[in-house]
Amino acid sequence: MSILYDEGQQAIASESRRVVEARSDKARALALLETVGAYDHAFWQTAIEQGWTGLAIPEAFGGIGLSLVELGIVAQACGGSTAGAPFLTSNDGAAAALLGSENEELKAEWLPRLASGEVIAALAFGEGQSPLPSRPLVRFTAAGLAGEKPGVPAAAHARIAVVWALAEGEPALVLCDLTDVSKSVIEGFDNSRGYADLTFAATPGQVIATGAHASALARDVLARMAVVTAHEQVGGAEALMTIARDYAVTRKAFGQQIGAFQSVKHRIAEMYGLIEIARANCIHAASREGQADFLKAAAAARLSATEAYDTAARDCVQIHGGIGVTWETGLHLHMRRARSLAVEQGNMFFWEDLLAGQLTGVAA
Amino acid sequence: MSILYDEGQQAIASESRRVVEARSDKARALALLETVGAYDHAFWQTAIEQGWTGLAIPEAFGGIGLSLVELGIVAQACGGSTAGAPFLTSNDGAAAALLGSENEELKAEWLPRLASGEVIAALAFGEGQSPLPSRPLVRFTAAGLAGEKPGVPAAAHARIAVVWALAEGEPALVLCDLTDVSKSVIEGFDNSRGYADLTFAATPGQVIATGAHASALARDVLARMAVVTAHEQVGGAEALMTIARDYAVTRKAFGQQIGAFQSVKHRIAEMYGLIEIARANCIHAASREGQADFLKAAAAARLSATEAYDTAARDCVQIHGGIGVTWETGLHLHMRRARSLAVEQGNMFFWEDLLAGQLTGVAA
Amino acid sequence: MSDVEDFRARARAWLAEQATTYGKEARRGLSVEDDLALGRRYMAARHDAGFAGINWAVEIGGQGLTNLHKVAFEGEEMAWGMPVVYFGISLGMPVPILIHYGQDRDWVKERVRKALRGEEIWCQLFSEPSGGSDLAALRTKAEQDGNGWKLNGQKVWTSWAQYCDYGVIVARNDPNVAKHKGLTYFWVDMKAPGVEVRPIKLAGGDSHVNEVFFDDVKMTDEQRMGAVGGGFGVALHTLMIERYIATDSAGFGPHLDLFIDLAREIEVNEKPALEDGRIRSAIARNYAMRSGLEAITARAMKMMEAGMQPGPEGSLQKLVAVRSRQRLSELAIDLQGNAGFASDPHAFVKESWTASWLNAPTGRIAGGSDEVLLNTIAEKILGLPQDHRPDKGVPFNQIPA
Amino acid sequence: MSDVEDFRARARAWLAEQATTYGKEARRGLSVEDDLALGRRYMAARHDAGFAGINWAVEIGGQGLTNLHKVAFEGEEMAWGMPVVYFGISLGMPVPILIHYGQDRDWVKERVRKALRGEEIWCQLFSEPSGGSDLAALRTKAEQDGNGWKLNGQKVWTSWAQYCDYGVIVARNDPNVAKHKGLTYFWVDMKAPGVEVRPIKLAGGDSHVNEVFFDDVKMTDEQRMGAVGGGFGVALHTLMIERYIATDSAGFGPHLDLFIDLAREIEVNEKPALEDGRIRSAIARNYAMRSGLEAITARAMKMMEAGMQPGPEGSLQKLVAVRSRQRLSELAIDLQGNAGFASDPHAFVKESWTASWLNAPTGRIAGGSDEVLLNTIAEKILGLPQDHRPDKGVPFNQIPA
Repeated sequence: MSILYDEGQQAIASESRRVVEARSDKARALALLETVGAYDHAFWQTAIEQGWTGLAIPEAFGGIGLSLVELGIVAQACGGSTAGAPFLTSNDGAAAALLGSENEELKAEWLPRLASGEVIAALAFGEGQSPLPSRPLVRFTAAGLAGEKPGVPAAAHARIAVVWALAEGEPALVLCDLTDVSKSVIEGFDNSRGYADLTFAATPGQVIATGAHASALARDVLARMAVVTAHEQVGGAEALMTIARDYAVTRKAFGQQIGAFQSVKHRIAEMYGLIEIARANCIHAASREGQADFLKAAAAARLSATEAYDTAARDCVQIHGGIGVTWETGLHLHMRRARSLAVEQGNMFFWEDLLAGQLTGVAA
Repeated sequence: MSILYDEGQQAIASESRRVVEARSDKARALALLETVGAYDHAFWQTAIEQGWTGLAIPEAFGGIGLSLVELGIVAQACGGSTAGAPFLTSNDGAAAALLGSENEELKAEWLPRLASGEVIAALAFGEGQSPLPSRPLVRFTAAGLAGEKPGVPAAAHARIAVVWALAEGEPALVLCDLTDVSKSVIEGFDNSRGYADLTFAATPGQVIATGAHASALARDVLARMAVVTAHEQVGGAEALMTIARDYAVTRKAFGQQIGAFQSVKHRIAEMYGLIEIARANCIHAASREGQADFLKAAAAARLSATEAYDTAARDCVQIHGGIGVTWETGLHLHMRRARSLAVEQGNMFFWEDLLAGQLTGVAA
Repeated sequence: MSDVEDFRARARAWLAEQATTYGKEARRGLSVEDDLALGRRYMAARHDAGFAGINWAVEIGGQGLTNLHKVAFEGEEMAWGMPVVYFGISLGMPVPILIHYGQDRDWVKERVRKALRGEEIWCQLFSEPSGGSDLAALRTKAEQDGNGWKLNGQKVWTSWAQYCDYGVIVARNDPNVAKHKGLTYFWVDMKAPGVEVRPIKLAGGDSHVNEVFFDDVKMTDEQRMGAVGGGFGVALHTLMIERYIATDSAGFGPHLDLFIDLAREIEVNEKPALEDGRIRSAIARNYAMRSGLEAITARAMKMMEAGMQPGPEGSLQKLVAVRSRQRLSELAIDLQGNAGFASDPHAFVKESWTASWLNAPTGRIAGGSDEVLLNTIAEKILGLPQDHRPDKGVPFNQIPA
Repeated sequence: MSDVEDFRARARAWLAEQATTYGKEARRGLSVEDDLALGRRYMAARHDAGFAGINWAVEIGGQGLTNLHKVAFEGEEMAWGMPVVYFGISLGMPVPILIHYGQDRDWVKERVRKALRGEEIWCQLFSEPSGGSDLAALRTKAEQDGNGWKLNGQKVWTSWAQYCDYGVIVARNDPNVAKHKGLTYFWVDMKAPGVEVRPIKLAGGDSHVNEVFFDDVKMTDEQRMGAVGGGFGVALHTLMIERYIATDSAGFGPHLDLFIDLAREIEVNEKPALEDGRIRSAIARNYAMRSGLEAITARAMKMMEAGMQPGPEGSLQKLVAVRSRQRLSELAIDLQGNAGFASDPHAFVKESWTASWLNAPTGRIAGGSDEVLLNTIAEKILGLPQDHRPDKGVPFNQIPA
């Protein structure tokens, strides 16, 4: 996969950006911040119409059969408008998990419904502070799944979940229907992400993979979602840089454009640097899907994209002064999203350690 | 001990600064960088004449009987001119170790000679990367000291050393004469610091303290030296800030003083912030000598002073542009000294962990 | 024990008695209106107890004590989480300026008493939409109108204006002179006809600042404070008047101990967070920064005690502490992993890392942005040159918008 | 395998053969003079092997290949530590400009051949003591003198001038016009009477830059390159001409692998450094930065391969990499504790953390300081306004010094 976008990919980039910008609505997004348990249905409808839900799912299963590169391009457009719900990432993650399974029946049952966006999936991997605990406390036995997964993105709205569990002492990826699972929806600072605590009790499930296969697959799926998220972060950071730049050439203070002050000017130039490094890492990572160095590339993308989005959020607000901290201006939509995306798919400590482990061979 | 300098202390500050500035010589300092195994004799003579060598040693032992506060003030003046050799710190450290001993004979023998500056002392605590290993490899037995202490500051010129060793499984502080000890003088980036590897082999020594007493004393002495060093770092940082400021109001580019560019202006203002925080921490730490919170205060002073000096060195050079990196301009004297002082008395990792341990009760 | 320490001990004892009625736990879950009502009762009690107007002259209704006594009381009070936030600006700037410049002294005395008791609240109307950090760029007009004045224009970022009885305001009386020369300072009745207050919701979800519109609001010439055209000087006086305020090395966010408590419960990659070098570094560095700021404050107190002027390094407090609070709050959220998503939007900023993080950007902008503070340090303390100022000396109505 | 990859493979094979004669190990411990002599022999060998002037036209003595071939060769060559540092500027800027503007074409061809073979070296005489980042502020005078010119003034920071045969220079021919308008570009014979070169010792102890003094140095009008008064444009052309150079995500300091190797041997508070969160973070962050820069370069190569113009993000390389190298080098020294005091003042910058650290500040200043690069990114890429420029449009001799 080339790191140079071809014409088709460039078309996806401009089209997805156009669609997301046209259908995003700041007032709707602001309202969602104060509504627990809701998400942007209009966005999800758009994603379905545009075929984004099945973008990276093979045509045989009703998808479009493109790659992580194209999914990343769409995620970047979504990130630019703090659009959407986490489902684009989690549905693709669930599909990737299923595609890694040897259970053809399971694939046939769920992949087409994920591709069509008819079903929303959550990935319930993390426990405590770990996004992928080496020995999960959630158990899978003949009696079903038992235990708790806290703060699962998308879970509030998901029909199914892919659960990281321990089955007879071995790790396992288990697919389950959430219809009868107890969900405690979380009130937080970015409510449209659909975070919920899931409590399993004799919840029926079907095995996607077990043992070493499950471990490798879970890590790959997590890395894949991290790459999608990193694209979303780059999109957000880039939008903030553009907003900051436009404000800096418009707003005047002390008789001149504030962009002429080096504290503003250099800060935006530094943002540009962080964004371009993150963007390059993202494209590189997406192009390494399935290769031996995919984890390293994903971690590099994740680390640099988080730094870029966090810095852009802090600095773009600061450059705006008072107007930057009002509810209506809405820069806090990005600030909040920067934080939620920094934590979803594992915080920086996790990715630093994973990458350092890959580079040094020494575990944390 | 008050954190507000009284009149006497203010007089020491202005007088020590005046003397150090008058007797410092940049050409001499630059020449010392390229001479292995030499130090600034003129400075040491000044320190003796001014009574700085016995500043914090009790009058009963031939000193002046002042405190760590006054010693810190003099160290700050020395730091401002990258003056001197490490002996001011190490001689006081050796005296502090001896004062903590119950061996009155040892005190009577060495303290007056340290106070007069007649004898130069080194403190050989560190091994490997640890400035104070929990179980040192250097042994002290009936046959004397055996083993190696690498990169000991002042050791190239020292007559005696206070050695952190293991004696019959217990930690011990041992004083030894270096006359017959094998010294390997180190060539490095700041040669006037007198770094040498010491190799002990059946070296006779006298016990200063053993067991828990030795452990507590060694840690206190190290913290004390860290506070003296922190003052020296603040003096260096402050000198760099003044140099940067003076350059920024003199030098013009694009038709204006470069200090009018916010990249320069804000950078110097940030230096000021780091320096004032470090200075306040230093004075506070010096005033807490002998108190329960001395270690915490020393660590805070050490961390903030290192950050201030390092930042000032980087940024002062950068503000100067090309002229800042020439040998003759000599800003690299501060840059090198910032690095040597950052490592002497233990690197940042050591002090971060020590402070975190004090604050949380959890060891690293 | 010094007089100040004695006073501090009395203050602490009194505060401890009041805590159950007015303190943090009593306030938890109250609406802003109920909290304000509680605050007014607390202010009355504080006045009755002799802890109001501590460093103000006895003649005007103060206690006639020193700045040091005031700072000591505020330092103690801060620990209890009393509902004083509504009165901070009122007593901090407008009322002291009124004391200094107010023309009708009896009227002034009455206002002071009511302000100290929390019965009346004053706001400060300086910022304008087009102004930003540039105070002298304001456009609100005060025109001569018979013997008095007529006020038209818009102010913004006015804290607590929706609850205020009076305000102090700077307005432009002459657009034909250089921008900082054509300004005049007044007090204004916030209930007068033509005054309209519209709350602004901030990023954290609260609305304690406002837009204030003035539409032909009448003022008598008695409402003028200082000379016609002397408003910029009075405004600078306002900004200088309360240099001796209690500082907070936590940047008005949670104490470092709360971070340590949090980290104690958390794992980083399946090991205790407190054993991780990154967390240890964050704790140690944060402590070093805070202890430095606290030592600066302690030294300033000693200097005041000795009758000396504290050094300019006090101006670092907000700049350093709030910026650092923003990073530490982010870190605290991140550390928690998925458990950090949950947050109560109405939590106290000093207790909740999420509330602290959401409001930190406001802290970095309000009351002097980071950049303005850096410029001030650079110019006023270090003598570095002013930024390029193309507006300097140009008549206000000839500066391109 | 593409044409470029084929070329790269041939280059690698050739370089491997030369390594024992010219590479890092062969150079260890050589004096600068001996190393330069070795470098001249290497350049001759490189020319003979057909790897010189790779992207230059065949007519002028080049290989007629693409920028991509050139960057591929340089990327391969960098790994071997060949003694090419003396010729980098010579072939990078002055000689290409000579090719473009030189009047006597036969003479130019001879110079090109000798420069490619390392027989002659060219320097670039731009900076002046009073100039700093401000190229157009230069004061060196070129006065009409009969049919030719007379040069007086001083240049500084001229790399390798002490070994140079020729230089290109910008001088002021007219002080009565705006400062960037009165400049003219020449080549100058560095051995001519009146030229004096004085090496400047730098902070790291080396002296590869110089002051160069011109005292009534005669030049013919044939030495002029470009129009009279057109020197600023030619100078900008010089700075643009070699956009396609091999980059180094290590900032011309040691590779990250060397840091990992070092950390593997080290303890932090008596535990393996590689298990410490702070070290892991430093490694991971550094890798992420480097891999990003490398991906930017790889994409630029692909774009060149596709006949497209690479994006402006290539301008980040030096800014980001050198700044980061400075911090990592400090960290590597600190990590070693007392063992880090020892260092060889003549060690290779790409091998020694101390040498890397001592020379990093030069890297952050030479060839565009961090601040100039940030301004360029802000203005040229992002369209942000230029800084205030009081000198703009003012005749040079009326700008206050």
